[in-house]
Formats: sequence, structure tokens, C-alpha cells
Amino acid sequence: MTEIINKTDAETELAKNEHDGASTDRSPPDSLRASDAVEKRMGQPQQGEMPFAVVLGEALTELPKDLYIPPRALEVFLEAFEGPLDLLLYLIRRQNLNILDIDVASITEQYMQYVDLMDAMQFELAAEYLLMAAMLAEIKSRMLLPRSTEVDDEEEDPRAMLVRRLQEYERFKKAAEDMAALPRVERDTWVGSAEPPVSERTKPLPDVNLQDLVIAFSEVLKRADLYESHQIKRESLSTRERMADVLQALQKQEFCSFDALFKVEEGRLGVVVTFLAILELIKESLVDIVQSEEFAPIHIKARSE
Amino acid sequence: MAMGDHDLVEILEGALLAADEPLTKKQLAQLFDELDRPAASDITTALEEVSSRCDGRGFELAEVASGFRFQVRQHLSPWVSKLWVERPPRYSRALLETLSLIAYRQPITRGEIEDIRGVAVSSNIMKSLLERDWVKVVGHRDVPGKPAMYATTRGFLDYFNLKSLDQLPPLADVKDLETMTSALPLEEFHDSRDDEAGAEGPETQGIAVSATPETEEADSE
Amino acid sequence: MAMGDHDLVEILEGALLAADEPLTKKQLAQLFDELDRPAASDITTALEEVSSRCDGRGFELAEVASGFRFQVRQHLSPWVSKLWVERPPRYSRALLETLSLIAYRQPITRGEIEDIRGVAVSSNIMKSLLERDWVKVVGHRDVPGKPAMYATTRGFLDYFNLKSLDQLPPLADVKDLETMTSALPLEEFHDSRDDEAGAEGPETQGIAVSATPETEEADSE
Repeated sequence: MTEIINKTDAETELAKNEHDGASTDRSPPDSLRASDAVEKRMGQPQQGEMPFAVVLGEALTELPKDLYIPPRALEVFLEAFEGPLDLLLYLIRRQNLNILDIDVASITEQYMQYVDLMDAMQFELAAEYLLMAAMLAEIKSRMLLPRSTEVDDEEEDPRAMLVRRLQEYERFKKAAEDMAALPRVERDTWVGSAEPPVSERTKPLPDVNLQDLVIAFSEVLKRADLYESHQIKRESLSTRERMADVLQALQKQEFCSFDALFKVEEGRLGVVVTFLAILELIKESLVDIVQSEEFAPIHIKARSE
Repeated sequence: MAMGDHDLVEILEGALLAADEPLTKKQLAQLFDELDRPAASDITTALEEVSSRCDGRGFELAEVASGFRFQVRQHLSPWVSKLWVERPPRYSRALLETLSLIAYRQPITRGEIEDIRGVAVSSNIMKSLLERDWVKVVGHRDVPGKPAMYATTRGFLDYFNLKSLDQLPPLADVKDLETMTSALPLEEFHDSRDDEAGAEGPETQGIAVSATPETEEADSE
Repeated sequence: MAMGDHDLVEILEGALLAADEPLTKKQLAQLFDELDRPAASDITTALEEVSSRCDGRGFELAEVASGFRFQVRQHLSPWVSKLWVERPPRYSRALLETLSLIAYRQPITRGEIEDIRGVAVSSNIMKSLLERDWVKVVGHRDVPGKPAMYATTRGFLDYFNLKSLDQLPPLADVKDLETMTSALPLEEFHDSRDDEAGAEGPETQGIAVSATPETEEADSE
């Protein structure tokens, strides 16, 4: 338990205080010995179940000395606990009791003392603790009452439930401690690394498939359709391609013989396509057509050159 | 590129040191062109050689969740830690308890964590765990509010030097309900205890019996 | 902490491996408490030992301007570099649209592309396409500013495995594709086609431009 408390320097005062508390496991101070004795008696079934064991419980309301917390330390103290279950566990463990043997009456009294302090100090934080206090009080009161077996058929034994919650919480509290002890990167070990060799990394180029391209085109056309009133007309692709070819050819030379743009091997279709391309280029004012005299050779000239 | 057995070990060493992340055997195999690619068994053998070459040195080959990495031997941490002015981050008990619940009980909602811890889990804790990439949301429980279910990540295992969740320290045993109730010195609760077993949901039952998934995991270690 | 000569070498190895930066001898010495601090000469000797232990391994100890560091041997670069083989990035929609306009409507100026797309075409896009050698400038339109006219290249055809631009899929195919995947009501679809056919001359029919407002389907691709 001491490791919970010995957390920060600010807790020195408290830690000192709690050290006494923790050490009761081995050598309880006088103040506790008396209550231990009482608890031992209470722990015996025949005594604990006597309805009037409450009298002994009340006798314990005198606060054992090690329960006293200097008010200034309370905040720190509360931070040392992870909630009502944690505090309850602490109270149980401090008395070196098995969770299964807890004496609800006694623990409730002690717990209430803390909650009272807490209540005065910081009410918001106390809410969850108060809930637990209420539960403890309920369990305690039930234990004091003689009970008919039928009445509570529907309900779970509240003490068994509490014990189970405590056990469950303690498992994970322990698990968290175990986890904290695992070798950790940045604390116990470091990942080794070395300077990588110099490499001439070639950046790969994006891949595109034809379908993406077609979809992009249809997208843009559809959008254009929405923006503009006019319809987009189909262009003969081969004509368009040939237009580009003609322009390409014209880039290399200022004038190009009209004949030279036609290739016999392309056949009639090729000739027609080229001719259409040239007409289109003229229409789009991209080329000029020059003929010095009638029947002289026709030349094509790129207009922008 | 030609490559003898000797080179394979060297290549793996070089790659493991150059990589920012642990590398799996598969990733290591993919350093090679298909024609040259060593068999999985060759990689395993070579890694054993890499590991044994670390004997008596300041570092070791470790296998963690996301693969193999070189790491500094723990007994050197008193000196090596001096490289950093700042001390490694300390994590609060609240954070570690929350993390351990997620680790052992995943997938788990925040509400379920709160039920077991008996106290609210602060948003800061969940945020820290998510930002550290130790936990992730793996779904939403089909109950009102659709709370997120959390699970741990490979990053979590890597950080804590674990290969898999199996390697988490075993979760402490809980005495089963039979033992527990028989230890209760309360005869008058006897009847209600019988109902208890019947009234419990699958979750609480899991806690009580020792064959819970998390204990199985822990036992298998 | 007690430390033999053997440990010194290990500590230096661990520290050098853990450090993100090269370490000087001075920095290495400061890993030790003053009482334990090795002499400079001891560090030098230990570093020599660290270095010689790297013989035949995938990494070596190197002294660079700012100190000592481990580095992966250069001759392993062909394999180790594969660690960083990036997945090819993706082209933006803007680029694909620009490319498609150049492909289907060449020769075309940037201004014309912008008119059709309704947004400016960034210089980066044109640069990427030119660098990829998919488009080229085939001339300049004789309008103020003499804008360049773009057309696709042979490289473009080769990449897409086309013999000529004729082989670019007609848009009708796209339409089929969309019809299959979209939840477009059939009547509406037909109506729009009819309208379109009515409004256009025979030459335009082949293109089958969709006049449907559901232009977003292709986004999901």
C-alpha cells in the first residue's frame, strides 16, 4: 500500500502518516490493536450475526489515530486513491483482512470518516464516494436486520456483490501495477536505429487506367453541360489527332507543302482525315493556307509561328 | 543482385537498423526481388544468426507485435537514459488501470471500465491513450448511446515490449462464486445468493468463473 | 554503478544505437556519473572495439562532423532502400479531367480547358502532364496571348495501350457503365437521352452526352 501513497514529494507529510497506517499490517499501533481485537471478535460469525453486534460497531466510532488526515493533505490523499473501491480496498488491506472476510460494519465506519472529511473539502469529488457510502450503509443495515428468506429472493446479496466488485477492481489494480513494471520503450529500452545508406530513390509515378480517364471526361462534360447551354459536340477523334499531327509538322518548318501532309500509305481514309483536319485547322484559324498562283503548290503555314 | 548466405544476415541487420518501425518476416522478404527472394525458413535462420550475433553486445534483436527490431538491453538503461534530459513520461494509476482494463477486457466501453473501476474515466485519459496510439475504437456496442468499444493496438504491444496479448502478465485469479460465498459468514444471505447466480448477466458470470477469456490467455503463457 | 571494460563497450553500443543523433566522445563520457566516468582514452579504446565488432556486419561505426553514429553499410542500399519504396501517389481529379480533355479535344488550349471545366487549371497540372510526357505543345492559337495548344503524345497512347486516339473508348461506354452502377430512374434516363437526341444534330449523337444532373456518380469511382 505504501507505493500508492509515496507518489510525490508533496505527499511527504501524508506518506509519513500513511506509513504508520500501512505498517499496521505487521505491527499495529496501540490505537488499532484495540479495534483489531474487536474486529476479530466481530469477524467470528456467531458474533457478527448477532443483531446487536451494532453495539460493538458503534464502539468503533472512536476514530483510530492513524485515520486522521491533516486537512491540507486530504486533497493529495484523495489523489492517491483511484476512487471509492480503491479506498475501500485500502481500508481492508490495511487491516490485513481478506476481502472475503471484510467486516462491513467496521469498514463502513472507517469509510464514513474519510467521506466526511472529503465532503467538507471537495464536494464534487465526493459524489462517487458518497454513493459507495450509501451502499455500505445499506449493507450494514441489512445485516443488522433479521431477514425473511422469501423477501429478498429477487435481490442479490449486496455484500457478495460488493465483494465481487472489490475483487474485480483489485485484479485490475494489480494488472495495472504489473503493466507499469513491464519493460517500456523510452524507459527501459530504446529502439535501435542507424543511419540508412544513401539511396537514389526513384519516386514512382501515379497509375491511371483508361476507364478513370473516360470517367473524368464524362464528368467534365456533364458538368460543362450544366454550366453552359450549348451541347458539346462529338469531334471525330481521328480528325482531332490529325489536327495535332499537322500542327506538330508545321512546328518544325515554317511552311509545309500541302501534299507532304498526306501519306499515300494511309489510303483514302487517311487522306480524308488529313484533309478534314486541315479544313478544321483553317476554320479554327490555326493555319493559313498559301498558294502563290493558280495551280502552284499549296503550302500550309502555322498561323501563330 | 547476387547474394550469399552471409549477405542475407547483413541485409537483414542493415534493414532492421535503418527502418523506423519493427519489420515482419514478410517485410524483410520483400526487400528482395522476386527472383532472389529468400524462403521464409532462410529468413528465420538468418534472424537467428542476427540475434546470436548480439550476444554480449549492448543491444539485442527483439520480436514485438509488429515485427523484429533491435533494441538496447535493459540493463544499460541507467546509462542510456542519460541521453535524454527529460525523464520518460510517467503515467498515472488512473491511466494504467484504464489501459489494463482495455488490454485484458477488450473490446470494452468506457462505461464498462467505469463500472469496474467504480469511478469516472476522465476524457483526458481516453484522449491520451488514443493519441499515444495505444488504444483504438473498434466498434460501437449496440446499446442505447452506441458507446465506442476500445481495444489495444500493436503500438501498445510494441511499447510494452510484447509480442501478443498472451504475454501480458497473468491476471490475478478470483475465487469463484462458490468459494466466495461459502467464505461469507452470512447465512441469512444464503438464499439470495442462489438467485444471484441466476440473475447475473454473462459479463458478471465471466468474472466469477475461472474460465474467463482473460484468465485463459494468462494461463496459456 | 559498477562497470567493467566490457560494460563500457556495451554501454557505448547501446547509447549510439539508441541516440537519434551522432554522439561526441564528450557526450558519451557524460552518460556516466562523475565518479565512474571513464577517461577520454578509455572511450577512444572502447569505440575502437565497438567499431571492430562491426566487421562483417550490416552496419558500421562512422565518425561524422557531429560525432559517432552507427550507419548501415552503403553496399546494402539496393535492399535497404526498398524499405521506402513509396506507393505511387494518385493523380487528382483535376488532372485526370484536364488530361481527358486534352485527349478527346486536342488540340486544346489551357483557356479552353478552363472554359469547359469551369475552373482554372493549375500550372502544376500542366507541368505534371508535360513531365510525364503524356501531352505536348503542338502549336499556339492565333489569338491574343498566343496560348499554347496541347495534344497527347505517342507516350500517352503507349501508356494506355492504344494504337491511335480512335481507340479511346467512346463516351457511350461510360454511359453504360454508369447505367449499371447508378440508381438512376430509368424513365428519367430515357427522357434525358431523348431530349439530347432531339437537340443535337446527327453528328453529335455518338457522344451521348448525359444531360442528367446526377453527375456525381463517377466520384465514387
